[in-house]
Amino acid sequence: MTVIDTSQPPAGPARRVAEARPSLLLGEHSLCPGCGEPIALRLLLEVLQELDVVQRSIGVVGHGCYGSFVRIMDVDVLQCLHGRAPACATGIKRVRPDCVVFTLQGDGDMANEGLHEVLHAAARGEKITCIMLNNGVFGDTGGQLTATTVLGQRTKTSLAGRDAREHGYPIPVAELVAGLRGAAYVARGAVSTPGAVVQTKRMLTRAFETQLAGAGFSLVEILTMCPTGWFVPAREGPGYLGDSMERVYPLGELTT
Amino acid sequence: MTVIDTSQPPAGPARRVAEARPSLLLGEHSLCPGCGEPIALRLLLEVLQELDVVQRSIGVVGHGCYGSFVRIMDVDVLQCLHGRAPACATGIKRVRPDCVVFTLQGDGDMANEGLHEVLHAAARGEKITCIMLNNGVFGDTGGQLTATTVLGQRTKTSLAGRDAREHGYPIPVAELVAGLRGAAYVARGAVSTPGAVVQTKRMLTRAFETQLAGAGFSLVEILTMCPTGWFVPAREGPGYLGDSMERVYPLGELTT
Amino acid sequence: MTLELLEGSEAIAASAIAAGCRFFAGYPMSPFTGLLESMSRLLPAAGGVCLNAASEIEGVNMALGAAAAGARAATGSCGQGIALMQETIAEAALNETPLVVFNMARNQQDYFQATRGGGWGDYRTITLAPKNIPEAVEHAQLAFHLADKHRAPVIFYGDPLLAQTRVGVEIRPLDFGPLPPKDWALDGTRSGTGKSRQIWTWAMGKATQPGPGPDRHWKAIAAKFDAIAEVEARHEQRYVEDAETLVVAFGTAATFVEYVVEELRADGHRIGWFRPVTLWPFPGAALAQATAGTRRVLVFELNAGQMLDDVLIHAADRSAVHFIGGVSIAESGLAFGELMDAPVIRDRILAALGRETRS
Amino acid sequence: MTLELLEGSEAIAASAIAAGCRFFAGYPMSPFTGLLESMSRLLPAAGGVCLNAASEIEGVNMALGAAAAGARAATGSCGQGIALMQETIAEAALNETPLVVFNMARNQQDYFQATRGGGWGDYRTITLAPKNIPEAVEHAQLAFHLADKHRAPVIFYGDPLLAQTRVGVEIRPLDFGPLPPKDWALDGTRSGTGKSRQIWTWAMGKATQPGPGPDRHWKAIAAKFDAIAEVEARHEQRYVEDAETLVVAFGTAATFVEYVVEELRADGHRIGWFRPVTLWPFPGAALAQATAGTRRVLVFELNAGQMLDDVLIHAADRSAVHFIGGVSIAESGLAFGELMDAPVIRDRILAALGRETRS
Amino acid sequence: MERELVVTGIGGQGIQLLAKTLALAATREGRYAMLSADYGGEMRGGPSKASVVIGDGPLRALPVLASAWSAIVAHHRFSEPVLARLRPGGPVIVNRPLVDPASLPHMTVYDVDAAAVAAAADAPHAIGFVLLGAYNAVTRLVAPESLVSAMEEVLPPYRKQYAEANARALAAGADAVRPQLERAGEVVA
Amino acid sequence: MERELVVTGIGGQGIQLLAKTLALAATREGRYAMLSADYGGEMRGGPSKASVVIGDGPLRALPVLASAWSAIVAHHRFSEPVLARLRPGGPVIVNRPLVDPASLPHMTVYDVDAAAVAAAADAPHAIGFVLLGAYNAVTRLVAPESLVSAMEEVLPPYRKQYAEANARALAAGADAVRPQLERAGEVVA
Amino acid sequence: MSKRDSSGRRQTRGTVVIDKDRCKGCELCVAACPPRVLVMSTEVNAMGYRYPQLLAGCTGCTACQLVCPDFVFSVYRFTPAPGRAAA
Amino acid sequence: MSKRDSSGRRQTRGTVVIDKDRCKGCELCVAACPPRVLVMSTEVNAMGYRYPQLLAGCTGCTACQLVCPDFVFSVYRFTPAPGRAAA
Ligand SMILES: Cc1ncc(C[n+]2csc(CCOP(=O)(O)OP(=O)(O)O)c2C)c(N)n1
Ligand SMILES: Cc1ncc(C[n+]2csc(CCOP(=O)(O)OP(=O)(O)O)c2C)c(N)n1
Ligand code: SF4
Ligand code: SF4
Ligand code: SF4
Ligand code: SF4
Ligand code: SF4
Ligand code: SF4
Ligand SMILES: [Mg+2]
Ligand SMILES: [Mg+2]
Repeated sequence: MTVIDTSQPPAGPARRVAEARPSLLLGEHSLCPGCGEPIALRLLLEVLQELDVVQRSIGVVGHGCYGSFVRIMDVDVLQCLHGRAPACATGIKRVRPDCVVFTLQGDGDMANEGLHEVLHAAARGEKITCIMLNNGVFGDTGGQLTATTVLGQRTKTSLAGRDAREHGYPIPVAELVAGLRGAAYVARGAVSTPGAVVQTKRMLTRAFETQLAGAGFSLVEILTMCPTGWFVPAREGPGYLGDSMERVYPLGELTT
Repeated sequence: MTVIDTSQPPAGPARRVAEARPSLLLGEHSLCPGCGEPIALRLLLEVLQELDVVQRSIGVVGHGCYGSFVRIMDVDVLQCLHGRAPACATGIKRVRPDCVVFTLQGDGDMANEGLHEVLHAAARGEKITCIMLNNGVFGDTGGQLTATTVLGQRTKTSLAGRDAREHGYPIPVAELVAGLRGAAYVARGAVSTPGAVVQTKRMLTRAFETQLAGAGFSLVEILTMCPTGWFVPAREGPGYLGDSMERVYPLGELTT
Repeated sequence: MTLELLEGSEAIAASAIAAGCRFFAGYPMSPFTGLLESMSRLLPAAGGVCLNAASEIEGVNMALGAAAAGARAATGSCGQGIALMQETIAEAALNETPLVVFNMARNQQDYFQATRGGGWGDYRTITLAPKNIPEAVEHAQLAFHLADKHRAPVIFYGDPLLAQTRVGVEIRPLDFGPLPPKDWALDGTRSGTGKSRQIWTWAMGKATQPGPGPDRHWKAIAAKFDAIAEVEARHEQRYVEDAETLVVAFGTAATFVEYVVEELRADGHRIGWFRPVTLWPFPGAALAQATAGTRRVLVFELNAGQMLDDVLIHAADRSAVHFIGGVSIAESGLAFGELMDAPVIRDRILAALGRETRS
Repeated sequence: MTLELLEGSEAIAASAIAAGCRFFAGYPMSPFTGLLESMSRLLPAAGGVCLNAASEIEGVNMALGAAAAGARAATGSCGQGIALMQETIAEAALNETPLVVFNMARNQQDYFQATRGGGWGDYRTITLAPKNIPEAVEHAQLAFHLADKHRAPVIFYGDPLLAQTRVGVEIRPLDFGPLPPKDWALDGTRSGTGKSRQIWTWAMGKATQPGPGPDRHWKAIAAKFDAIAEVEARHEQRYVEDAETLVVAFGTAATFVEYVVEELRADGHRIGWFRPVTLWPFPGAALAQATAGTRRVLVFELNAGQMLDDVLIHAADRSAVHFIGGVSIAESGLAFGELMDAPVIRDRILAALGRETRS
Repeated sequence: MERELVVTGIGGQGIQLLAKTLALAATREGRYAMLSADYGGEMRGGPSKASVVIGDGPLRALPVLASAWSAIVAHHRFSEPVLARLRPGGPVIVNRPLVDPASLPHMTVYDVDAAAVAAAADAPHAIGFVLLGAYNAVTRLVAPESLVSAMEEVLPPYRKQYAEANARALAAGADAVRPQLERAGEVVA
Repeated sequence: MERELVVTGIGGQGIQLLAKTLALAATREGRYAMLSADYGGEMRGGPSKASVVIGDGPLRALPVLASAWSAIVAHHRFSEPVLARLRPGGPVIVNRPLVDPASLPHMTVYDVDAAAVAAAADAPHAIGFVLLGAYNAVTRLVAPESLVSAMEEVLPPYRKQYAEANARALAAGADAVRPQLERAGEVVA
Repeated sequence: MSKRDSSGRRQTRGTVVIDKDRCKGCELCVAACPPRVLVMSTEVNAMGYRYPQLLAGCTGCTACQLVCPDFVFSVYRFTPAPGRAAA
Repeated sequence: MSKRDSSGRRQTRGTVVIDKDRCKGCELCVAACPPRVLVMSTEVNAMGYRYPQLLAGCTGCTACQLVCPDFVFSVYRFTPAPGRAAA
């Protein structure tokens, strides 16, 4: 089997149908092989571009592996305290109502430390878009149990697997938020398969459109692979995500 | 119309069918005329007595007008920080699993400052019973808007009435908690009518039975009158509660 | 000049708005509640936003967000509520957001809380401690000026008497001089230009324009606070020239001390007073000078002895320093106790005058 | 004696458990995470409970609850996480709950946070700052003893080197003497007897047995901390007798200073060192004595100058005090920077020796 | 010159409204005023006290008065600590029969049966304003018209309908004390 | 007596496991050991370094070594600051050809082609253990058997199957350096 | 046995003890009493509040006790043959 | 126009540019590629990772680009008549 030269664009007539890097990307990330978070970043940056809102976009980024995206996204960013992004975003949006304001958080950031902030922002119907990268662990600190860790999952602080009697049940953040009247758009996507990636991008687009329409709060929860925190080889990430997380966290839109 | 002498028990043969004061009450409260919170206190104390768990009961009380009940309830009590009662109760229950541990909180305490703590305790399925006295305002600080204030309600920080665009929508705590798998018993009662009082007492009984059975977390949200914070005469409290709060917060059991 | 009879809280709120405050978020707590209520009433009319935060942590982060977006923004609380804000106040110091915090304290027991951080890392908070409502009205504006000037959080340290007493005051915008432009504020306009902005305690910068990183950034922050300490210390003093005894007090307590000192001077005592107007930076050099010729330095504060540390660090002769304050709380826990009273203070000073200076 | 090669975090966890710690709740944060993981692994086997708190605030309140119920209970974190706990740490001090807090700090920048409260009200926290892992193992047990002895929160001030270095250590229960019974602990047995218990910062008591109320209670708390300050200050010193120069440092930094001082003495310098083992109570009297005959007091700490305050308050001659520390952070922000290094410290000390003492 | 007034009574007597009215009246006259309130949440029957200081320039008085020139004693119950701070000789309005005029031997006491006067003026709830009317008639700290308009201003919207009755109470209080004033030859102010 | 070893290489070379094995071996022999690691999360290709101190009594060495007696240089990339702290004359094992033995003129250098030795021992991934085997052959800090059992102990459960290959690597490393040792007449330890 | 007396009133089948000095006059009991046999006093109690007084016709239903926030009511039901209470 | 060539393979209708030195070897692209025309190299790149190589049969479907966390792929579709790529 001959390997095709892929170091150059094709010589013959061809049309580029997908670019490797979103134009708002400023440099390399240093996340683990097979991590799902950079995929979500790409979608976010593409959507901002496609909606033509870049030059009025402000991001608020929490603490997790995605925190390092602050260095590589060409967007005005407040790197805020762990869990508090929706509160900071509220302050920003209220004094700059014409801006498009979003948060980028993890499950640890949003479902653990910051559950209070996201629920209150949602209940208030703040016109912001919150994005939660849910990998079911604190990736950045080495893979401990979060509020979204699924039952049975082994983490560094649930060595024998998450046990409901000991550690309780996972919290479905998107469902909780969808139960609040201020939440205008809530959806859950994933980045584990090409189809899910396409669907998730559509969700992000709708979420931002909701904000632009002034309709209320929007949330997109995105299931992302964390092979490191799951202690599985990178290539097994998507499968693990589908077998464990997706069963507990079904994909789709939760608002109508 | 002759007024009957009611200063003494009846001279003739009669059976006392209701005692004024629960036996666990140590003294007078100084809450406002027409306040609903003391009624809830009476129910709580009666239920502890009737379930015969008094001498293994520990309460954790938050910050609100009910905070002064700490002085008059003959129960071991930790008066804890605003909003943190479910966390403290968790610590107590985990090291004293044989005790009956409950929290007494308000809407300000539980839905505002402490939403995080109650939701996580519920998700963990902690075997504690949380009681939220929901009067839709911060009573103790003079009647400001809380997360449960209903739309249109005037408070000292929503002078023109709660406006969804400005202040967002009220948070239905019982519904949120009921959406978590660790919550074994969730109900909403009220103390505005004799019937509601009877029903609420039954809810409290079931909630504690749930704890005794080790089945998981239990919550009873109790709608209480706050004529002072609502700026209505005391006698109009129950009517206001029925007309405004009960429409947003239907009474009943939310788990099955 | 037309005076309005305003409750302290209301006067402070109106003054903050006159200074251009356009965002406020707070959570009720006595005696801060009045300020929140006033803001919620007055701000919308001024084109601003006042939010009922769902907690102190939410409130301070909302305000931080608004300040990061360039607005004059504030929050407030007291005691426990301020304790909850410590992480964020430290963050504002370290990421250089000009946040104003109105600490309408229940008492003077939170001097350490205000002046020693208690958040995390090496930072300080400029802390203004007005002695009465007219000064509080001034400080409500000065706080925003200093915050913008230094891109640093500023704490306004009030108390129940400042919050709840009503006096005739005049509110008008004060001019403290020019300020640098807020070209660092996030507004989205630079997104996508390759020069997007960033507010980040770790100061890593963007890949295309690396920042100093935490080591250099935090050193620079520490140096900035050293520089602020050089220029922003404020104090007031009286009768220092001939005072054998100097009484040091802050905030409302200083007003009481001043009153008593006047009485004692009328009785022939060679006594004076010294008041740090800024608790941080503490006017140490001024105190050193003021105490150079005194025999006794009496420290009066309604707590177990907190400003005492700063007096001990700076007084010309440490052995001349005596503590005459103490914890004193109203039965409710929400206001000053009986020590905040001129006759009581007078007795304590006289008792100290009676004792000889120990070394 | 059999040594086990344990990571500091693991050794501290094992030691705490050996001391009877039976409840732990924490939230990950480097470099505290290792302690949490060790606790989560070791505690259940010892019949205890380790909970994955959903936040630092939840964690510290869980621990407070467990301690109020009579268990030896602890939490931990660092920096920002400890900042979030300040309200509760103050509460534990004021309602007299023996809570232990393991601050596995990223650096030495949180000295004020540990020693000046920053919560609210007049309280202090006994703070142990071990210099190396063997001492950390001892302090992990001493912390619980002191907490129970005084019914007060105790902070263990660790750092990345203590957390992450592995050394051979031996873990066995230590005996620090008898303790009063925990008859105040909530267990429900007195409910309904008319003598039910109460833990309450406002100390209002029950209607049938009124408590002192906040004024008297908080005065008593302040007096208790004064009494603790008298008896619990600990320090270590060397070469004080003939030292012209005394270097003051705490925690791991003191180990480095000790190392360098030994080298310098070998080179013939008349130099010694002083280490506060408890940051609060600060061993002020001992420092005053130790510095009575020295020409220079050098303060070395990896921050902008925090312990410096305490040294200035207590050193025999304030004008002899010089700061030779500074902010120094690893690029990651999670560990010490290049100042935590013997050759660098040596250079700073030598430079200070070269300068003449300014007054 | 600064003039201090302390008012002491119990919740429900209108102590706070009275004090606020006086302070506002002085302010509207362009003078400096300070009003300190101290009440346990206005619990009915609980302590209610207030102090007002009025002066022509920036005030020297402390928010916790070291001493006071004058007083209105609406109820004796919690009055003791307040009255202990009065400087001898100053004017005091006492609410007869709840307060015994003889209990203040060192002061210039005027007594008014506020409940009766209020009832007679067809303003039965305006006990506080009766006392204030009397006080101002004695001390002449502000013009009577200033009091009336300040009273109207301080009334919350839902109580505006009481304005006229309150105005009658202010006037009736002044009238009630006038005979004593004339007897004393207007010693004060 | 205290002996310090610094190990420097890049992520993926097994630096941490090597250092931990040595420290554990010494501990199991009843001696005092200290192990400090400093690695950027073990990123492949990123810096990885560790230091081990072994002594017969409580250790005096600092967790950030002021100077070190010996070194293992598995990769030259991030080695400079580490090597700058070596005390002249001490033993250094270098991983040829990634590291040039001539780059350490003041040290007693032993060179091992760890990749080749590991491959030859049928333990291609055990580069770190080859270097450790060589190091211990030179320094004799612990008994070879101690190394083997410590290595077995430090392996995580899911890697236990590599124990035998690692043992071969340790032995092969020792063998590989022996000729140089004999040449030098066993100057060290 | 008819439940109403000749005037169409419900029979008095119970009574209450009213601890009137604890009452804060909120009138919740008055509204809650099914036969409406509680009326507020014109006098005030020691705390200055008007308080409920009982007319004939109490059924001993306990509604007043259930809703009273100040624990004023004890409720009794007559045991053998009630109906002789003052009308 | 048949979508499969004579060997039963899908026709090559597109191609990709693989920025191989950015690859971290996670193999997500390999699993995601519908015609399975990506295979991992045996060599390693500058960072030490094996990386994907393209065989014939790419459809230009963009799946690889969608799932690659390291932004390695640009995808092209041949415009007039593809199918002449090396087999
Ligand atoms: C107050 C506070 N507590 C703890 C931390 C430590 N911390 C940093 S990142 C992180 C984990 C974040 O997890 P998640 O949001 O799920 O992101 P991931 O790394 O999994 O992408 C934690 C706990 C912190 N920075 N601040
Ligand atoms: C951290 C903190 N913030 C604010 C307060 C002030 N505070 C005391 S009680 C209270 C209101 C409580 O409202 P809720 O729980 O609804 O009780 P209610 O008084 O309405 O019964 C507040 C905000 C506090 N004690 N602690
Ligand atoms: S630890 Fe998990 S979330 Fe973090 S970069 Fe690695 S794979 Fe991604
Ligand atoms: S303010 Fe409201 S909740 Fe508080 S005692 Fe009064 S009525 Fe009850
Ligand atoms: S018991 Fe029933 S009928 Fe009798 S007074 Fe009470 S509410 Fe009325
Ligand atoms: S319900 Fe109770 S407090 Fe209210 S009026 Fe009736 S008896 Fe009095
Ligand atoms: S574009 Fe589609 S067919 Fe081509 S290599 Fe990528 S995934 Fe495979
Ligand atoms: S998905 Fe990207 S990083 Fe992963 S192997 Fe393929 S090209 Fe490399
Ligand atoms: Mg995560
Ligand atoms: Mg409430």
